[in-house]
Amino acid sequence: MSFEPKILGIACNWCTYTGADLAGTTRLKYPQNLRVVRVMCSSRINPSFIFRAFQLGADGVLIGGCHPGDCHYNTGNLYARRRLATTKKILEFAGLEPGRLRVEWISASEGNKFAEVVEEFTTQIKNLGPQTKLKIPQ
Amino acid sequence: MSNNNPYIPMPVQISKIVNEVDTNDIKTFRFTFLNKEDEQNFKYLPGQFAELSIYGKGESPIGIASSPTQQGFVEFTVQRAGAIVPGMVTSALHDMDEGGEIGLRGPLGNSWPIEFLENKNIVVVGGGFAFTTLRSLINYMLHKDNRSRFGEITVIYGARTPGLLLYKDELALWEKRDDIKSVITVDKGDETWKGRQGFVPAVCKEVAPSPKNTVAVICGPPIMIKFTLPVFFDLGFSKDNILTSLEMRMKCGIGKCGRCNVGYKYVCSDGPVFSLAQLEELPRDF
Amino acid sequence: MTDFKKIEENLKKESKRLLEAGDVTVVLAYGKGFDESHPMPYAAKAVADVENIVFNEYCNYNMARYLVRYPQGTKIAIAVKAADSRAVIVLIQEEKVKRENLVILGIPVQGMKNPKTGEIIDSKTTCGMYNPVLYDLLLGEEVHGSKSASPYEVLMEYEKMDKDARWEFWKKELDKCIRCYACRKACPMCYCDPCFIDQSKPKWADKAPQSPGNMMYHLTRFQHLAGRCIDCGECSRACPVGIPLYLFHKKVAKECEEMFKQQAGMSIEDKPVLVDFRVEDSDKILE
Amino acid sequence: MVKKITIEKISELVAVLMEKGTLLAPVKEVSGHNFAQISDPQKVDLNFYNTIMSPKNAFFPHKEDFVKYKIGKSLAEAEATVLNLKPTFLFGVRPCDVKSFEIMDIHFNAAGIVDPYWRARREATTIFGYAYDLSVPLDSADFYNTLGIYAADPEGSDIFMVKKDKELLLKGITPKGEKLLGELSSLARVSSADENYFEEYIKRGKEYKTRFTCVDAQAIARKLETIFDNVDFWTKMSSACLSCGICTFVCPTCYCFDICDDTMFGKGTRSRVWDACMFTDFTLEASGHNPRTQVYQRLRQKISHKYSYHIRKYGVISCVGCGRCTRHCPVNIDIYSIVEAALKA
Repeated sequence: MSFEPKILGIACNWCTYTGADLAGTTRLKYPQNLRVVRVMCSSRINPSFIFRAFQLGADGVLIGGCHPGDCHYNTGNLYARRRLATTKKILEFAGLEPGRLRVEWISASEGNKFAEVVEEFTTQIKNLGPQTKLKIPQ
Repeated sequence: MSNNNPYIPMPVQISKIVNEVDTNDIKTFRFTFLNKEDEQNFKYLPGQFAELSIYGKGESPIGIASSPTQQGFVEFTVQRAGAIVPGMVTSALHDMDEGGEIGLRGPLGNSWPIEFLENKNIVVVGGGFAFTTLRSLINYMLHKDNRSRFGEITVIYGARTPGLLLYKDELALWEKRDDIKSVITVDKGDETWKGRQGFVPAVCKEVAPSPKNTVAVICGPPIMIKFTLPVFFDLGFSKDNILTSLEMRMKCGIGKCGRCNVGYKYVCSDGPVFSLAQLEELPRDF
Repeated sequence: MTDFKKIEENLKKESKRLLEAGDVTVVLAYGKGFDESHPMPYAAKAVADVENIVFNEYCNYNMARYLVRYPQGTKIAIAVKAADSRAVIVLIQEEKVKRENLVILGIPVQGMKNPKTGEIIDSKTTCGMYNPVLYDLLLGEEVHGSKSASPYEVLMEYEKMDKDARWEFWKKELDKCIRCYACRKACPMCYCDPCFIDQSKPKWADKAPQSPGNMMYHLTRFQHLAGRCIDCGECSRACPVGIPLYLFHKKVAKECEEMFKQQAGMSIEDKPVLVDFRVEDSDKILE
Repeated sequence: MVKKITIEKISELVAVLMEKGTLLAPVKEVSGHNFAQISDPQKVDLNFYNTIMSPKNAFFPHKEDFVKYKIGKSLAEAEATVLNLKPTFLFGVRPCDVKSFEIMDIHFNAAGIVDPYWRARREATTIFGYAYDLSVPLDSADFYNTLGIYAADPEGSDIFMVKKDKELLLKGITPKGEKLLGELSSLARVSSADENYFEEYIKRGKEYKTRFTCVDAQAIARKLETIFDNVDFWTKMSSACLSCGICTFVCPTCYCFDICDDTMFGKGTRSRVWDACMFTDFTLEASGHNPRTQVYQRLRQKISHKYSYHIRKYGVISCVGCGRCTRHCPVNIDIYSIVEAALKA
């Protein structure tokens, strides 16, 4: 059986989530491995969410926010950028593949980009294989 | 307790839920035992408590609100905690319906000292939500087999508003009886309230029970206790004759886990009932 | 080498002066312990307390840890070594203390020792600086000339490791954790109440010292200290089971420095890098 | 009966014990020695002063599972943990730590409701006490003499061991120990000189002097009660305290625990986990009230519990002077000094 990764998507309400909607309404095809959680802003994402997701069995985490400068709250994603960059370095030094965490800026009008990113990320995670390090055995 | 292991709860079923107050955050749960022998082993006296146990949420120590004279079930009046610290067990319990199953560990702790209370006049003073084990005591004493063992019984019970009074049906029944004097008061009444208004300490002063051969049993919020005690001292009650029940954070309930101590006493196994004289010997660490 | 006796004298002299004049209500310094090689953190609150003050090569404690224990507005004098002064700076940046309420007694020092091992403490486990960054009074001669190695040099070996080997290394180390929380309690930057790990809703991890919970606790703690850790090494020194937490903190500090071009706790004009941003931050850091 | 074995061949003895059941013995870790369940006889290392963590782990593990449950299933389906204990050998326990088991026994095994887990583990275990090496200098943190314990006290052990150059002498103390010793054929018989050495060693243990202060249990208990409200004293004593949990976790007589439900993927375990009175949330009530919010209150609780409450409740001091709390305290708080200061306060 081929490996079907579980990917957690955390999307900002104003841009990426709407972008995902657009991808859906325009009937774009993208892999079903992604399960999306909506948050109000990418800066609402507590890095512990990411650690927890990996512990609970996510093979990859995809985070979507507004393009820098477009944040609904003006600066949220600028903080998030710094924070998530640090999180990525932490995961990397702990020994996880940094490629399992990806941050993308996807606007409400970029349904295409959303589908592409998901496609690309899913392939990437498939290549990386199952995430077993942080995962808590069932 | 199940399997003689004091840490394992026995299964009970919720057979009745009564919403006690108009704020909907205090309910009385009636539990029936799922195993007959558990019921037989669960011998308790008023004042004792038990750990309500929900797997996945934890345990919560709650005073037993029913009287041992009531057969076939136990009752607990539970407030949904969570204003400051999330009350995992109490909120889970509040979300359950009749027929639901939880665990019970007990009975735990000491009780109101029934032998000490015998042949004495009893003044029961309660405030707000802390009336639960007092209700157990009152119902125990009022039972036809027990009533003759006690002298005059006076109940002074107050709540902030009429809607916050617990056990309204029973309060009404007590009003009608002539072998118990019941004084119910609220801090502030509403348009339908025809009873007394006033704070518990003031009402105590007014009722002025005689200290002669009398024991006062007092439970309530700290602020009520603080102002009620001087009233009883003024009336001439000795510290041996004033009883109260303490609350502390508990986990095991059997004096092992080491967190509910006040001085060298564990509230869970040496208490929760203490006389004022006993408390005076302990450090103020609660 | 540092003249410890001289610093002790100065420390006593200045503490006495400050307490006598009423300029401060408490002096946070080092005091006598149960023997010479075990001094303790000490809070002198009266002139009579000053005689208990000591300073020797075992006074590793970062006294900045105790600043948040006093109510805002308390006038405090605090003895700081190099890293400690940086901790004070971060606390000022984060508005936990106000600069005007502090009298900072700077101690330039070289040759501090770990009382458990007797080893000299240097840039391997701490920031390796000798001179305080911020002070009102300097209690000894600044240390110059002996250039210390980069605090990040020790990381090389671990950065070169294969990621799987690094994971094994950290898993083994963090599995030792007994969750006594000495690391967070010794840390001057860990002042949250309650700490995320003590929350019951959401409950981030089990209380028992097991692998997943330990991982969650430490990874999150590394994150929470990103851009704030000033590399005083107290967490690792406090750890009873010897987890080299300093390595991870150093790595995060190094990455932050490279990404955001700012070292933690170097100026009270700065903000900690993660509560700050630049519009021109590059998306490259996310790659 | 006294028997002996050369320390080089200790792994033979270890292998025999492993065959008979579970063996817990000191092993060397990066930061020091600790008791661990032995799977490789070579790992046992008797070249230690004392372990970092106390051996209470053997009877009171950091995490003890009570019951396994499934969310949404009835209680009847929950499985209580059954301790299927093999005979257990706790090997190489210092005399002060042996004493701690007696103190803990009162709490878990005698007073009030008996703790079934402690009892089961205790009954399954044979204790090999091990005298301190009198030729090694004392650690300055130790003060077990104060508690009336000496470096080579065999009381409480089933079998007691002393080191003689490159040999280990073993003597059966209790009938249980005697019987076991008789069964251990890998051990050699000893000469009467060895037997004398053993007895001499125990006597010499009294000369191996740790810190000592005269503590009359009842007097210190009363004293601590009278200074309970002396906030200045306690504030001073606790001004360095970080309120971490090291002292309680390494302590052989600290028994506070928490009961936790850990649920994951719809199933979980209810277990007891060590807790520490030094933690802020230890006494935090559901109402939000916390009687011990300040560091000084928590340190006072710890000291008073050991040197006052425990005496009032059980008649003995709940401390054996092993010095672990002092040795591992990150800020060198010394319980001995505090007790001394309390006596003078």
